[in-house]
Amino acid sequence: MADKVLSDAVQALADLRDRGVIYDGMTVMVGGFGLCGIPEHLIQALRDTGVKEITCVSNNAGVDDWGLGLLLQTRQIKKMISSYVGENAIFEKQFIEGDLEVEFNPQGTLAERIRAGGAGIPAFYTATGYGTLVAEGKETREFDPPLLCAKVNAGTARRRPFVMETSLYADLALIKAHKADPFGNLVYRKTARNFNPMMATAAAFVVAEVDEMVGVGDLDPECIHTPGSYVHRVVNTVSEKRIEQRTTR
Amino acid sequence: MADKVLSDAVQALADLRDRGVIYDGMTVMVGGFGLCGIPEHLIQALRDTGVKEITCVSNNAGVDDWGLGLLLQTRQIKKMISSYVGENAIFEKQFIEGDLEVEFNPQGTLAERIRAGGAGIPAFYTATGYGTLVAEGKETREFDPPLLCAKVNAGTARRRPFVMETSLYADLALIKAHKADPFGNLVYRKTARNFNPMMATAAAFVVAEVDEMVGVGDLDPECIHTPGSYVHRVVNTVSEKRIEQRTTR
Amino acid sequence: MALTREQITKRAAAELQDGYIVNLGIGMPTLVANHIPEGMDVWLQSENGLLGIGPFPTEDEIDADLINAGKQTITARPGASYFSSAESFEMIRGGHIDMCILGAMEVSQEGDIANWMIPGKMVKGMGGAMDLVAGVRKVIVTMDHCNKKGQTKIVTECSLPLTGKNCIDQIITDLCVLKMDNQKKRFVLTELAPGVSAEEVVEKTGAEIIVGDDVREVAV
Amino acid sequence: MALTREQITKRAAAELQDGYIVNLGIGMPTLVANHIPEGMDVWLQSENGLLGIGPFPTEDEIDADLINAGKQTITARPGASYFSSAESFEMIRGGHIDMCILGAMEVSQEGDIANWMIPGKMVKGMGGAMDLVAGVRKVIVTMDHCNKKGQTKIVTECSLPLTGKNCIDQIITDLCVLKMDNQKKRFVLTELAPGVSAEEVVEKTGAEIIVGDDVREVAV
Repeated sequence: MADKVLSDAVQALADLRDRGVIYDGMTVMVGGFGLCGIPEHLIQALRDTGVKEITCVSNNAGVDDWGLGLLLQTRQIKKMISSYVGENAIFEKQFIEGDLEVEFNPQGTLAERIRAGGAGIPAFYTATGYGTLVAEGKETREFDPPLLCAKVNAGTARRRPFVMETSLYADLALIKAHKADPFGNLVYRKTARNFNPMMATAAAFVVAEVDEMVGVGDLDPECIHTPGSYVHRVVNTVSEKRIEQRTTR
Repeated sequence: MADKVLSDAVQALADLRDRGVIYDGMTVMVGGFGLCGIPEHLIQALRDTGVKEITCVSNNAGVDDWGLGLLLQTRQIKKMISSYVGENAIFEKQFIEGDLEVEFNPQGTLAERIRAGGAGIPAFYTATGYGTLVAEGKETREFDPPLLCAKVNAGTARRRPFVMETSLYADLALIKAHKADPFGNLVYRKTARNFNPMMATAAAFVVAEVDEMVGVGDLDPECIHTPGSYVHRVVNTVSEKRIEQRTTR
Repeated sequence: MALTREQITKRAAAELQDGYIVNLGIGMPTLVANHIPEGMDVWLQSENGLLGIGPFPTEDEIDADLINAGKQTITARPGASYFSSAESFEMIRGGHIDMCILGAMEVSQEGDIANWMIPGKMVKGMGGAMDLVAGVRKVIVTMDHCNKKGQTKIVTECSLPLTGKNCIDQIITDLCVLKMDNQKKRFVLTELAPGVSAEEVVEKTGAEIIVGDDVREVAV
Repeated sequence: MALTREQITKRAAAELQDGYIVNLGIGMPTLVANHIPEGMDVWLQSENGLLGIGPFPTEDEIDADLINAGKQTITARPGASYFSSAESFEMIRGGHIDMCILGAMEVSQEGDIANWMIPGKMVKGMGGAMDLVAGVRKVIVTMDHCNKKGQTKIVTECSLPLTGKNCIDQIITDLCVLKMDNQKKRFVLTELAPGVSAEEVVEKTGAEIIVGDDVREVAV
C-alpha cells in the first residue's frame, strides 16, 4: 500500500508544487469553524511554501495571529469565500483597502456547495438567500418546496422561489481530524468536525493532520466519518487548539 | 419528553390514518437494499392498515413473499420508484399487465433525490443518465464538472451536459436500524444502512424498527447516523433477515 | 412599561413546545435557554454541528473541540449527536428545525428581515442567518421596537440589505408581540407590554400592522 | 484463439494500480477480484455502502446485514468503512472511484454503452450502472466481441436504449483490447488475442475503429 503517513506538515506539502497541486493562483479549502477544528500545522506549512494569490474557501478567516490570519499577515490570500469573518483586524484592513477580495456565502450554502463539488453535482437550488444580495446575478426559479409533497405539511411549508448555486472544488484541502489510520480513514471529534468532512471530498489533493494515528482495522467501520479513499496524506500533530470564547457555568 | 417508543409495529402505525399521515394515494419511503436492511415488521403493519394506491419509493421491491412483495400481493401499491426490481414474479406480472406503474431511477440519482428532499434542495444537476431514457423530458444544461476546477484534473474530467433531477419527499418513511435510544437517535449496521438514513430525513413522519433499544446517552454521540430529531417513533423487533444470495468462500 | 431583555426572552420561551428542536441566535436569543419551562424537553441545535447543547462547562469540562455557533465553549447533553456542517444545514434547510429565535435590525411589514450588514460599515458576513430564516418552520425575531435613536425597526420596506424575504412569523419587542397573518401578509398585534397601548405601538411602528380583535397583556 | 472468460478477467485485472479504488460489476467483472496482483493494494467499493470488500465469508461468518451489490453475502477487510447509499454515490458520481469494470450488450464507436434494457423484454432497472459509467474515472467493459448469434456487439450506434453516452474508456473482449482515443473519438485496437488477426477483429466489428501502430498480443 502506498504510504500516506508523513512525518510532519512541511513534509506533507513538500513536493506538491512539483506535482502541480500547489501553484500561484490555486484554490485551497481549509476546514474549521472559528478556531475549532482548523489544521493548524498545515496552514503554517502552506504559508511556508510561499505560494501566492490563493483563493481560500473557509467558513472563517482565523484571528490576527492564528489560523488563516497567518496567511493574511503574509498577504498570500487573494480571495476568501466565507460565511463570517468577524474576528480579524488584518482581514478588515485588507478588505477595506481593497487588497482582499471576499465572497460571502450563507453558511449552509457554503457547506452544500462544497458537498456538491465532492458529490459530482455541478449546481443545485436553495431557498436560502432568495431576494437578497446573495441571489444577485443568479438564476432563480419556482419549485414546490420538498416538504409540500407530504399532505400533512400542506400549508406549513412556504412556497417560494429558489436560487441556483454552483458547486465548489479545490486543488488542495487542508483537513483537521482526531484520528486516522494508515489508509487515511478519518474520525473527527465533537464540533471540530464542522466543514472538514465535505472539504475532504471536494479537492484534488487532500491532506489531514490528526491528534492520533491508529492501526488499520482499529477504527470502528460503522463510525468512519471520511473513508480513506478521499485522503492522500496524513500527519500526526500536537495541536494548540486555541479557544476564542472561554465561557463557563 | 414525548415518548417515541411503541410496543410493536402495528401500534406504531395505529393512529396515523386519523392523523392524516396514512391515506389512500399516499407516498411511502421504505429503506433497504434487496432484503438487507428492510423494515420487515413495519411493511406488514402498513399492509394491515389496508391503505391503497400507495406510491412507494424503495430501491427494490422485495421478493414474492417477503418485504414489499407482501404489499404487491395485496395490490396496495400503485406505483414504484426504484432502481432495480429483478427478483419478483408478482411484480413482473403486475408491471407487464399494466397494473403497476414503475419509475426507474438510476440508483445514485434515487439516493440523491431522497437526500435532496430531506435537505430542502428542490432540484439538482447530475451527469448520470444524460443521453438516456432517464433524461427524456428533463432539462439538460452544460456545466463545468466540479472536478475540472482543480488544475491537476484538467483533461481527466469529462466535460458534458447535466440533467436536472427534482427531489423526493414522502408522507411516511419506514426505516430499519440496528439500535435506537428513546429520543430516536439511530445507528445502522453494516450494509443494512443503505437507503435508510436519507429516507429518515425525507418524510413528514418517520417510524423506525430496530434490533435493540438502549438508554439515552448510551450511543456514542460521534457515531449517531440519524439524529433523533428526524424520528417520530421507534419499535423494537426481532427481524428474520432473509438472505437472497448465500455465498461462501 | 417596556419589557426588559429578560422579559422579552421569557416571552419568547413561552413559544417553545415539548419535543421542539430549536436554534437560538447569538446574543439575546441565547438567553432563551435559561427560560425553558420545567419538565419541557427542548433540544437545542448549534449550526456548527451539534444537536443537544448542554449547559456551559465548568472550568474542568472546557473542551476546545466543543463550541457553539457563537464560538463559546459549551457542553453536550446525554443523547446529543455531532454532525458535519453540511448535515447541520440539511436539518435547517430541510425544515427539520421547529423554531429559531434571532435578533434583527429591521423587519418589514411583509416579514422581510435585515440583520447582517449596514452599507458603509465593515461587513462581517451573514453566517448561518440566511439559511435559518429560509429553512426553519417558525422564525421569531426578538428585538427592541425602536433603535437607539428612537426610530422604528418595523418598517414598510427594509432599507438595509435583506437576510430573507417573507420569512418572519413573529416579532417580540419590548412593547408588544406581533404575529404574521399569512393570508393578509401583515403582522397582527396580539399582545401588549403592561401599560403600553395599541395606539402607542401603531405610532411607533413605521409599517402597516393589524390590531387584533383580542389584544392581551404579555404574561411575563 | 479467443480468450476465455478467465483470461478476459485476468487481462482486466492488469489495468489495476496500487492504491486504486475499484467498483466491479455483477457477473464476470466480479471475478477480477481473484486476479489482483500479489502485493498490490486495491480497495473494492460496493455501491450499497461499503469500501473494502473482503473475501466471501465462511459458513460461520455469514451475516445477513453484509452483502454486495449483487446481494451476495460478503465480508469486509480491515480498514473497511460503511456508509449510506447517498454517500456511496457521492463517491461514484464525484469521481472518487478510479476504475469500474462492467459487462455490456452493446458499445458504440464513440463509447456509448447499452447494458440495462431490451425493448419488449421485462425491464428490471438500471441499478447503479448509469451512475458508474457517468462518474467513474476509467470505465472498462469486459464482454464477448460478438453475441450468441455471432453478431458484433461493437456498433456504429447502439440500437438498445443507452446506459450512458461517451463514457467507455476501454473494451476487453475475447478477441482484443480496444482503447478510446479521446481526441479522435474512436477506439484504437491495441492488443489481440493469440492467433487473432487485426483483419478478423475489423471484420467482426460493426464500427469504425483505428488499428494502432503497435498492436501487441494480449499477455495472459
